[in-house]
Amino acid sequence: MVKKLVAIAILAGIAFMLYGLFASYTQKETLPKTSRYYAIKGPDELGSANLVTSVVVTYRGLDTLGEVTILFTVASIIGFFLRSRTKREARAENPRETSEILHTGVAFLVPIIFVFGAYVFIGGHLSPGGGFQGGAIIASGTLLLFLAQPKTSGGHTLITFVESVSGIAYVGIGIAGIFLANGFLDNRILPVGEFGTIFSAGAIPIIYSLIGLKVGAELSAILYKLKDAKEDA
Amino acid sequence: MEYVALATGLILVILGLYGIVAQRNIFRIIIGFSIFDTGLHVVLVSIAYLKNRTAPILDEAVSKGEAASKIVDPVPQALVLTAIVIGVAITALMLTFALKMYEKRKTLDIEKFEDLKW
Amino acid sequence: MNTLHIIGGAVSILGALFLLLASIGLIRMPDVYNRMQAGTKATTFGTIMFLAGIGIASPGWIPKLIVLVVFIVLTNPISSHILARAAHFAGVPLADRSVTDKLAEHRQKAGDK
Amino acid sequence: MSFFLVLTVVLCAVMLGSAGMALYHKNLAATVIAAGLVSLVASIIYLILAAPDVAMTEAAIGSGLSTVMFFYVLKRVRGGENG
Repeated sequence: MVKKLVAIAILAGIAFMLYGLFASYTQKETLPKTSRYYAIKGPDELGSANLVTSVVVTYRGLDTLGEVTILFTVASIIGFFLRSRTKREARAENPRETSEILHTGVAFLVPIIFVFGAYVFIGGHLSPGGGFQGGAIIASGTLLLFLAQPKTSGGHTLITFVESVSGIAYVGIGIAGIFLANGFLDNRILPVGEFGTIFSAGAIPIIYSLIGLKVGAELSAILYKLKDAKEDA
Repeated sequence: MEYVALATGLILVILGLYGIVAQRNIFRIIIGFSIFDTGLHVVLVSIAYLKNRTAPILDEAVSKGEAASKIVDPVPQALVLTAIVIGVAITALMLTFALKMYEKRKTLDIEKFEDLKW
Repeated sequence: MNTLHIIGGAVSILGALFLLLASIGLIRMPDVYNRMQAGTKATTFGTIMFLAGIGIASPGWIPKLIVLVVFIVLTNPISSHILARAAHFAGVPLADRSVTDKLAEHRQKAGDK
Repeated sequence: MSFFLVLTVVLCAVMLGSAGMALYHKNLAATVIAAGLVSLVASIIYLILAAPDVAMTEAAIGSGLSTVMFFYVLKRVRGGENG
């Protein structure tokens, strides 16, 4: 009881502070200095029509690298804590058979979902979308496969392969930026190209595709490990 | 409009915090954390919004020259983009720990885990 | 506001009406399976009609809308089929007024419990 | 303009209601679904606030993948929910 009262008192304090923030908030009329620089210089410097993409991939590219690293660390820790069942155990389990309709539908849908995910992250510099969204869509496709075939426990090798290759290629492109352009993760190692076409914005489509593959593989790996976790009795 | 969203985000933050400190079930604490997360994202996005402006994507409607006076702030949006992915990773981590704790004690009540109490 | 806009708007409103009917059906129907049926058939048709209205109003979007319709036609019946099947296997009873249960007959024949 | 204001108010009300449900409903599966609903409605609000990138991410991750993660774990901890 006392504990609950203390908790409510602390929350009331936090709520009061947040109310203060809300009451004193006034909307800006113009963009802040940094954002105005990105908005004015960004399209000419980087050639990307989607400014969020240019901020995520190039101006704040190092943050994105750190974020992908965090995802990798989380996937590793989850793999460390949850032991997967072996293939024999998977076969010994007898889940309910999935229906014919689901099998056919999944075989038809999963390729379309993967293609859509690839479309989302390749067009990330022109339209809304990008590596994180496309990666999440690809992970949803993998999840659909997992749900339709509960017995299989394959595919882990492929997921690990995609994860490591895309991670290495991402860092490699970043280092190429030091030698061929102005700094780490600079996208101008390729020509900036004509504004608003698919082959523009230098290396941004390549970097975002790699991020997309990486994020998709990490999220799939997390889902895979949570699905196949074995109880140690 | 953006004020309504801002207020909702702040209330969601408080609701999520209340869920974290007041619930006893670890699973419900994680759900409270995820609501807290969503509230923070709503707050950041509504701070990025400027009146009568469009999304930070240049096309036929917004040309290169007038971008600075027609688009909303892209930087907080980029922050939220990464924050969502980090948030789901952290949620997965917490769920894993909850699963391990459940396997150890066969309960999810936070009061039953007294190892570090004095 | 030209003729195409008005026709498209009318078609869209008709589609929205079907969605409203679907939501009424969700409340009115007696058991899970009937609700699922109301919530799938009417929403599939209503959504397609809604998108058709948008396509009439702005013809430039038609390719994207076709992709959307294909996705909806593929996913909506499959997901509701799986939900109904899962409910049946979880032992959700049918309403008193239902007359036939083919899946139960099939499962009995297959020797499944 | 006022249309979007009304829409925002309604969506925010739905969000707060489902957040309350996520914290207080007795059934754990219902709380997971309500938490997913909060994310889904939040993604529509991002779209209104001119952030389509964020809306896509939230719709795919917040209401899709994290809900499934919750359910995978919930399946394993059945029986411990009340203790």
